[in-house]
Amino acid sequence: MATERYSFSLTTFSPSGKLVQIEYALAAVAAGAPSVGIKASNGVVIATENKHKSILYDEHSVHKVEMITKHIGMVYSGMGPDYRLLVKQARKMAQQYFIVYKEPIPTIQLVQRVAAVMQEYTQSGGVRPFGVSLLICGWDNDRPYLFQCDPSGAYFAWKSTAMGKNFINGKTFLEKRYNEELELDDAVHTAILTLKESFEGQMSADNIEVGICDSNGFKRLDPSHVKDYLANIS
Amino acid sequence: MAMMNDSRPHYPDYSTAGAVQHSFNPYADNGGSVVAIAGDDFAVIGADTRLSTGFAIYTRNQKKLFKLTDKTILGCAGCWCDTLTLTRILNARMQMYEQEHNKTMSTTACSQMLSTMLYYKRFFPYYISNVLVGLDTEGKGCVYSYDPIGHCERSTYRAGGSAGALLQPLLDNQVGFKNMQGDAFEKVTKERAIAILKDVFISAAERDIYTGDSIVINLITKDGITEETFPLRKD
Amino acid sequence: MSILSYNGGAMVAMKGDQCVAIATDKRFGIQAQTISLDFKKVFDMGPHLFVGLPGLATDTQTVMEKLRFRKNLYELKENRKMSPKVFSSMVSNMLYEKRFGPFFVEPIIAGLEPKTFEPYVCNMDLIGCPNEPEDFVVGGTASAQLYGMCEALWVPKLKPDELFETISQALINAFDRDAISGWGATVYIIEKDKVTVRELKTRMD
Amino acid sequence: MSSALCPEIPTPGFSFENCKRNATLAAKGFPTPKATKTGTTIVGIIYKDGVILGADTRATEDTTVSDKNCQKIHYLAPNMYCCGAGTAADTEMTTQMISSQLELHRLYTGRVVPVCTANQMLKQYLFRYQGHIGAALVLGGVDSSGPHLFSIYPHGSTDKLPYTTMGSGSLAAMAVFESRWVPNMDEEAGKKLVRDAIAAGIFNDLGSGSNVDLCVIRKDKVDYLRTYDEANKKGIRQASYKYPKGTTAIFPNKTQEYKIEVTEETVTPYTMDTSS
Amino acid sequence: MYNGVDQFTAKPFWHNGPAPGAIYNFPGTKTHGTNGSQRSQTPITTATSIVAMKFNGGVIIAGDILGSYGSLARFRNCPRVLKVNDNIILGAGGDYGDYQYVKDVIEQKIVDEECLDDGFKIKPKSMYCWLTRVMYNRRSKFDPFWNTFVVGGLQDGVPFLGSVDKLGTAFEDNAICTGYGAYMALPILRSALEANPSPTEEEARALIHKCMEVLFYRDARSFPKYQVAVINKDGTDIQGPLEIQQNWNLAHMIN
Amino acid sequence: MMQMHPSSMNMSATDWMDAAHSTGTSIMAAEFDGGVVIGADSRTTTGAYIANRVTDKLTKVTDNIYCCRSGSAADTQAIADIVSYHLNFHSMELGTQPLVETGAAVFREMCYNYRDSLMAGILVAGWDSRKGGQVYSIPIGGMCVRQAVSIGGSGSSYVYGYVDANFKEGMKKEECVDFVTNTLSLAMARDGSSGGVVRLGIITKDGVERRVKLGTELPKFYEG
Repeated sequence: MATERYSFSLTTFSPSGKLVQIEYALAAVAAGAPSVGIKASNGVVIATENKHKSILYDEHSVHKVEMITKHIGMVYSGMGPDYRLLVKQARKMAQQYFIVYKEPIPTIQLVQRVAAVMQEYTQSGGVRPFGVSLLICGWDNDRPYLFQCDPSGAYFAWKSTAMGKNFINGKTFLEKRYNEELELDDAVHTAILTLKESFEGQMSADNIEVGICDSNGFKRLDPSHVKDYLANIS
Repeated sequence: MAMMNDSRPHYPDYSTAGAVQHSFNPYADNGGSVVAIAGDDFAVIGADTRLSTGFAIYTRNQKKLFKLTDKTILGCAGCWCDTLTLTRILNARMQMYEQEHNKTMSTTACSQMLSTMLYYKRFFPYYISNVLVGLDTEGKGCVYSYDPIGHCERSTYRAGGSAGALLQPLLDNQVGFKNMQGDAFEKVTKERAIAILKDVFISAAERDIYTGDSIVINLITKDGITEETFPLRKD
Repeated sequence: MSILSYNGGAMVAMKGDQCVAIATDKRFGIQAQTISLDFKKVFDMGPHLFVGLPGLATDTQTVMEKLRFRKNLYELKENRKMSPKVFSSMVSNMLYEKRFGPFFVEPIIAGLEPKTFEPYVCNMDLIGCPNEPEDFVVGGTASAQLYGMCEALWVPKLKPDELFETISQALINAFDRDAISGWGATVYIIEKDKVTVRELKTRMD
Repeated sequence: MSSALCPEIPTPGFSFENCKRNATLAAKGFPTPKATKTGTTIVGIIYKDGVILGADTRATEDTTVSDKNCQKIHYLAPNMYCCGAGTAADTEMTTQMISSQLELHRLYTGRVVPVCTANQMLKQYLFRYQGHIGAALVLGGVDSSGPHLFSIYPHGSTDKLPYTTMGSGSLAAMAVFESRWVPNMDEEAGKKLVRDAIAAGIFNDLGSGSNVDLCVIRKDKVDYLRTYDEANKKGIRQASYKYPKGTTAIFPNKTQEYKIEVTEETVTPYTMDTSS
Repeated sequence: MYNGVDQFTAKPFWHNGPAPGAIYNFPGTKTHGTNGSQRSQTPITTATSIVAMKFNGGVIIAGDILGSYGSLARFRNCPRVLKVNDNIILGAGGDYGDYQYVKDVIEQKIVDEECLDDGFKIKPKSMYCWLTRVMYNRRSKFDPFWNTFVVGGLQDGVPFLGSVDKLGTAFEDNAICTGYGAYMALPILRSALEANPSPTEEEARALIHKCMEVLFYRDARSFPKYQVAVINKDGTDIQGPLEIQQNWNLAHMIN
Repeated sequence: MMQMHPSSMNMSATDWMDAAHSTGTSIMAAEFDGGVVIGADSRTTTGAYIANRVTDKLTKVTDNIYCCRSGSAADTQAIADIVSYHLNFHSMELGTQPLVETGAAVFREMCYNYRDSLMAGILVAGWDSRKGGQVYSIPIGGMCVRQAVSIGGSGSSYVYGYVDANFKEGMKKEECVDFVTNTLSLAMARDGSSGGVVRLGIITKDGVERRVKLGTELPKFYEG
């Protein structure tokens, strides 16, 4: 990246050994809309809040939960525009891998590559770190995967996690509710409940988004589907 | 046309494409394969019946075996117009010999005559892969193979034509028992020879586009010639 | 003359029952002149994965190095062995990158799939068009002869011993009718739990 | 970034590093060898409810059949398939690359990709390479505006037609279409017609052979009928050629055996420090 | 005979004295002419496909009447199916000049035969064999007749159909097509004959008509008018020019 | 293009296998009182094989400009696509329909700049409010000239005389349509690389009217 000689990275260490830009980026994430991911025994779910400031907003045109390739999906907390760049990159990398190896990209591989992109933005000149954390869910080798990617380029494998606003509460909630035998259906419920913990106002199929990934691949649940889950909760 | 500069490519836009220069090649490759196997008291020869040019099939049932005498058969593959001419002249020469000497030509004599006839056209050769089979004077089967300009070689098995390279190694192995260690091998029988012959053609039809449709097999024994046909794939 | 037959060489790979075999001649020559009788053209890329690279000898070695590099990088990155299918699509891609200035090799790949141990054979033209048949693949200067032999000899479900005899006979008789390959042969029989390498006694002319 | 000691896989795309060497070799009398061609008959028609594509399955290297059962109908997108003739690697790689681009397009737009988009991508790609990528394609698919069929030539020209043929057997197949195609055929008649067109290529053109593959694309469903008709069967062998053990002479002392321990591999992600 | 030494070669264009444009080139003073050098001849005005098949009790041969000069549709009245005698019909594709020359030779042959008045009429196989030799001899001189001939007839009541090309490659079959017909008409005829090995004359006519239509659609050197020669037990009959019924509805289906 | 390959061993019958895909063509455009008539045959050949017998060689560039393509099919299709892109962009910026003259200039630019790698002979025709119906001819080489009537493609050489003898300025619409149909029919009858149906387009201030004259509906002339 750094082709020009005097282009320094904005992300420079503070005397105490911190990269404050990254901490600020994490702060941007922590201020973003919450999102949740839960790995179940037969699949994995990711969910996020998609609240709109005005009733005039057309709800189902812009999505936060996105498919990367048949068996991998992604959601974020933080800044939407940054996210879309990563989605584009991730999709391209998935296709690239498939072309070379004629095999769908393993989730961990995709995560590593996305993380590498995010890392590059912490060390290159003239750029700033991404203001998003990603939840990447996938299904390969007959088992589900759930990863989180942070602006620093660090990535983690989770059984279940929450990000964004109130993520501490979300995590605490999940720690109580999570168990390994969870079925996908229950996991969707739990995910919605986790979001509900910190949700301000009335939760509806129009202001949350849910994606699930199992042996059939990844899909974003359509609002009618989400509505059914919501009906079961209340 | 006149407005075009000669160094530029040919633009058909305004040109009247008049007569077009064709280069003339007096030869054509019409494909086909011939296989011959000789035994102690028999000789068998087979040829496929596809006559083709380029990517097109002229006909699916062209017999490429020519009976010269009751004991001699010639199989031809290659340039079909040369084959037609060669076999016609050959027939005439056979007839002349018969009338002059009052006997039919022996297989060995046939093989020699064919060699000279081919060499006679050394500088405008017949573009044919010839395989001649028959029973020699002792009644043993023999196979003679030729290059286009008349080099002649006697052997006991031979494959020629468009699929020659595909066919020959299996004959080496199954008829010539090459590269095998173990007990003494029994000489191939008539039945085995015909079975091998069919099998090599089945293999050749799989991989050589010029070989296919069917095979005509002629078996020469002291009792005369029997003919049999066997279907191959037609694509 | 084709550059692919500059150095000569014949190669064949066959599927058997739970096993797969790859066999090659050992000659290295420059056109009609024979230089070496122990030239390696088949390389192991993993316990169950072999690649043969008949063609121009310099490219055989270059391509082998490049492939080994890419394969190792994959295995380090992904922390798992490369399956033959993935390997062949990687080869295919690498060759097609050089679509307009190809390497003069026509690779043959033989191996067993991980886990299922299903036999796999594949060959390619020099710009990487893969061909994955059910029976056998051939390559090198004696390919016409090999096609003829294999079409007649191959049957499904050959046991390792039978497979060895079949592939050896196919190879020896084929390269005996090819002037620029032969001079000894090596046969690799790849099974689930072992690989057997045998050297064949052949004509040396 | 790459150094001699720490090399990297070069970026994807065509590499021309061997061109100069190969040109030198060609000048010295070693022309670049020919790649596998698919002599090929490929066809497509539009029928009442969609598109039917058809192809033979023979690939040839000069006059030798190099693949008896190759797939010439390539997947592009869920609603689109593409038959390829010409240089086998080119058709394979081109369709694969376009398929990948279409998938990205589908993910970005979130809707069924129109067939004309694929057509435009293909023709622009081929035109850029001025015919050097030898792919002749028949592209068929169904989108929101109905069934579409295109033929795409290696130089990048395209035609939109209700029935089309390509490859060395195209004339034979076209003869069948010209004498029997009618608008709004039902599916059975359409499949029969396509089969017969491919069969005409298989039997009359030596570059085409083996089996008939079909692909029926409708609005909601695709049937990929691999080996719809086995037009030719390999003959039944008359004799057996199994060799007794020990037929082949070997050097016993040079035999080597490597044992392989089969271990189950599982991919375990590295445990991470989650404190950051 | 028709010509002294070799009846298949035309007489010298110019006798006795200098050739036109070579005034000082008196015979004997300079080696001139075709000796040694290869004459490369090219077809000039050409005719396209011939379509022919056997039917139950006879043979049918068809060809359109266009003589093309390159891509120019120059002569639109060039008949090229011919009745040789009551036994034989003939169709020719390729260079029209060569065809007319060979036709003259054949007609002279028939006249010669008539003059003998022995009641003998040349049979199709003999005609076919003779043509094969003529064509082969000319190709061996590197001066071929640039034609493909299709010979049809009744050999002692049995239908005969054979073809000879400019090299002298000759073969017989139940259906023979030349030029583009070999690629477009032959597949139709072959599959029809496979379904029904001995069609009636009407069926054969319908088939040939269909072939001519297909060829007209797809061969850029074809023409919508053609002639048909039929030979059956009642004798020979040449019909035409017949018009091809065209269907261009396809043009409305684009876009 | 229509060159035969010397490798073809038996006659011309195999030239379609390796010849390029092209529109050996008859195209025409003529101005009349109130607009232009454009016309083309429908034959696309590879060698002597007709790869497409119902081609549409009249390609829309903008709502009021069409082009008639001759030469390499790939080249002309690509040029038409590119020019169409430029003109649409141009009209977005301007907020008006581009002038025919502008269209022709963009075509000329393409054809001239890439004259060594393109094989394209194009007629640009259209209607605009400033100059009414116009025809511009851009032959191989990349020159551009306005003509009241213009013909192009391999079939055109047979009908120059007919056009000169029969064209009149300021014809009525139907008169002009008949004139174009007759000219193209004559060209198609003589040129083996042209044929099929006649496709017509009549561009006036009201837009475009497309017509097709089927092979069977074409006027008949002497066919001796």
